[in-house]
Amino acid sequence: MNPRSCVNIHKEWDIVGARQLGREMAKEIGFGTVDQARIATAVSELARNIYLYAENGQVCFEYIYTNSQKGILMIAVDTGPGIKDISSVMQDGYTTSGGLGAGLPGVKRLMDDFDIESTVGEGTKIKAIKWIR
Amino acid sequence: MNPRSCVNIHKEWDIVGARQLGREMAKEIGFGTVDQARIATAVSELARNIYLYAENGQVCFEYIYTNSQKGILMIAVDTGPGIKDISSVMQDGYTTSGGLGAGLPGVKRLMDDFDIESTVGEGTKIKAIKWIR
Amino acid sequence: MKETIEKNSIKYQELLRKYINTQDEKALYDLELISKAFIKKNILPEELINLHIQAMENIYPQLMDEYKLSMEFLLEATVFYGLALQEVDYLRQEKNVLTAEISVAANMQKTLLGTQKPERNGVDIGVISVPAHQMNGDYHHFTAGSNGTIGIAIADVIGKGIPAALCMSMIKYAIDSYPEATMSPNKVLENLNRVVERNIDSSMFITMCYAHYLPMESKLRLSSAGHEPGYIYRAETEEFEEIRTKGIVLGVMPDAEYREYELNINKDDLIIFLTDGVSECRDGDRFIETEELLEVIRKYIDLPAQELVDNVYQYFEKLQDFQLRDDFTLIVLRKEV
Amino acid sequence: MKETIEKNSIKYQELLRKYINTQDEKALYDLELISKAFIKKNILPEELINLHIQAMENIYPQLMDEYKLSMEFLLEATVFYGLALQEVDYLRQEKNVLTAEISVAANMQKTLLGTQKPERNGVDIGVISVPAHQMNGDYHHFTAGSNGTIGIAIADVIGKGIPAALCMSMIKYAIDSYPEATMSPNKVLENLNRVVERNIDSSMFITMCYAHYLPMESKLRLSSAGHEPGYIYRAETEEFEEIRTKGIVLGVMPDAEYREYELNINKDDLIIFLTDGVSECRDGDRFIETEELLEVIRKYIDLPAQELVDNVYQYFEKLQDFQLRDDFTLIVLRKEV
Ligand SMILES: [Mn+2]
Ligand SMILES: [Mn+2]
Ligand SMILES: [Mn+2]
Ligand SMILES: [Mn+2]
Repeated sequence: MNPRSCVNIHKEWDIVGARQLGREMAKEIGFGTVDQARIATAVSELARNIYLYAENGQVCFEYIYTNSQKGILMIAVDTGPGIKDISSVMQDGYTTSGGLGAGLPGVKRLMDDFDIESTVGEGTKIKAIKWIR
Repeated sequence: MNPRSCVNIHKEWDIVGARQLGREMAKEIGFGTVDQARIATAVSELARNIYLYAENGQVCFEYIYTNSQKGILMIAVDTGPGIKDISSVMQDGYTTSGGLGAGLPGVKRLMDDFDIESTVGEGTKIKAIKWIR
Repeated sequence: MKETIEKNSIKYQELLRKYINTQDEKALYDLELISKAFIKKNILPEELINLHIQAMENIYPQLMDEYKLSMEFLLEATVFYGLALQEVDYLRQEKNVLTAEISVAANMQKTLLGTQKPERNGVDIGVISVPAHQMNGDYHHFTAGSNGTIGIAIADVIGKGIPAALCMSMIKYAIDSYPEATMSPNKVLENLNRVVERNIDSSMFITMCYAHYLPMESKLRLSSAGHEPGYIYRAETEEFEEIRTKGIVLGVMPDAEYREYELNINKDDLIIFLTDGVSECRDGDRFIETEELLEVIRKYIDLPAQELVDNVYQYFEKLQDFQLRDDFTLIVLRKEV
Repeated sequence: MKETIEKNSIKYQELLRKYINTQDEKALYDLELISKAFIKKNILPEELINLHIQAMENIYPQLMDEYKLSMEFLLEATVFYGLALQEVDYLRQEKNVLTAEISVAANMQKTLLGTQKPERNGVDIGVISVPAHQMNGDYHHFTAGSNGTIGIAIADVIGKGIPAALCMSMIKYAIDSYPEATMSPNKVLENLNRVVERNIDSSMFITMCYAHYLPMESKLRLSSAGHEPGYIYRAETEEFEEIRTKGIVLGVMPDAEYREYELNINKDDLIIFLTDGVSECRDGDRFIETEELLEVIRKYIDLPAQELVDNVYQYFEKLQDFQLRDDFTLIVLRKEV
């Protein structure tokens, strides 16, 4: 099991903390400038969703390795309201409308793998991976 | 009547000449860097249409003045094949498809006013104005 | 994507160097070609900025740190521009899917709603129906009954495009299930009214005229549900006579009743049915007058019925600059004996 | 637009200065907010670059000419990116027009094709039908006959979206005109086959399964026109049994005949009907196996029928990344007594 580093998200400032941690870990494992910027942007979106819509939540990072690749996995978990209609939130173009989950199609684009689970009234868990190319 | 400066378009190199003339005249009358770049891009599109599809043609520039505004007018005239269906050429998204007139929606966006007349078998005349903001 | 960047990175660097040294317009023109290629290959703005940073580092190895940092900052600012650009691709695909679907549906509609002009001795029929958009919200239908009777339906959904088309297929199947040839025009409308009222939400309604032409009796019997009035051209007087009818549009009142009208049709008279796409043609911002429409019909009145309607259509197509604002349907029957 | 730039230019400059001095993540976060606002206000990338140039000139008045020139070069490279971005707006509008039309049509379709789950003692019914796009090319319909008999129709047009929807409304009106409850399943299909064959061009066809569930006799009678096989879950053995049927799809042969099959249904058995949108779900590039589908159903087998189908749908929705590739229809009947 890889060590996991987490940032709790309560106030807007914590978004910055999460970005910083994500960027540092990305840099350390060897991501270039462009991908660092993309990872930081993805972190912002996930952390902002927690900050705006959930009471409690955190963004965690860990390195992942396969036989041929290495990368970074980020996990955003919250105990917020949950997303009722995931497929409409995941539709592109939804980006412009704002509201909970509005930035998620962007996160999916910025990262390589993306997975979301959400239960209304319980919360949301998002996993996203970026591989080093 | 304002003096008009023209560049005949026969070879690809003439596109560069037209860009240069347009950019210099734009700079002289007071357009900023961004608008100079946009005007040069518009010139490219018009001149390239002539170079690729017409035997003969030229791109001309003149300053225009109203009570409240000044700007630059560019006129591209050719004796090429003409455009049969102007409204479909002027549709956005057409840009990607290539072919005669493909870049015209872009020119319309880059400039402030845009006007086109075309007769199949006779040629095309395009006028476009950019005002200094 | 990566290859496009790599393939162009040396070139970009050389053009940049050339531009810095000479401010040559040629360099900018060549750059334009590269940036067009980049967009085609979905290379995002942040990657362009990164390419620029690397080129500058190669040209000026001693470049100050502040410069590099400023460029990283700029790169960061363009990530969202990259995201927005990716939406273009997505939207373009979406739009193409929809357009293709509509075009298939329009063809299907043509097959579904297709009707044949009855070929009968003693009557010459002309008909044209052209949709303003891809799908037709006008409907017309002929049936051939016994004794030479011809049933004629003409209808217009209020609304255009796909919803109107769906609505029309309903009318078609409902009407198909009636013993049309023996059912009187007002009963046909009363039945259809119930179907429409039950199935379509109240914001949508349909105008319709249903007629039986009885050549043996030299009569036309018809009922109208709020439809654009038709005309009889009287050969004897060479005048047009409006067919005045009353009747509520289909779909607003559950138990609407329709009156049946009967007219005499004499040799060489013309029966004319149309939709408001014909009578409300526009010339610029001006609606044409009824008189104008009738004058155009009169102009071609001696032609065979099909040529007559084709010519009238061409006249108004041109008047409207080849862009129909509404579906256009015109039916003409001439009693030849 | 101009105001947005002016309003943010000082801020941009301060953030840039701060970032160059401290490489502070906070500055980049604030920058993100600005760049989002820029995109919302349609500020194009070339204007962003220009803003950056001005900020640098203010921070470093002594900035070398080479720097300025390099930035002008970069600005030039982004003009086309700006043009591409402007297409987003245009495409979004176009798409919205089409989507709005389709959404009206989809609502209409829902009204038109609506069916009610029969509420009968001794049978628990669950049904879910979700279109991949806005309009559904799957069709299902229940009828309640005498003696507790339930008629179940499930069909899939080959093709999706609007054309499929138009086709489905035809099936609906045709089926509406039959004395369904008393007509045997094979006769229903034979009749529909004629309608489809006559009305739809040969590139389009329909698979359909029509069944009568007879609770008093504990029987299921059905016929299939090339439709995806259904299953019986046997409570006694806890095994799934495929309902094997033969029958040509609707619309290819004018006089197709269909065989009728009869199965015994025991207490607590489940009857499962579906379309290929269920059985051909994809996980990435891989189609799921039948076994996998049945395992998922088994997982929820003890739930009430409606919860069962809802859960199965949610499972596959997620597996497919929330983007259905095909219309998804799943019907489950449980014999409770
Ligand atoms: Mn209409
Ligand atoms: Mn109309
Ligand atoms: Mn289908
Ligand atoms: Mn299917």
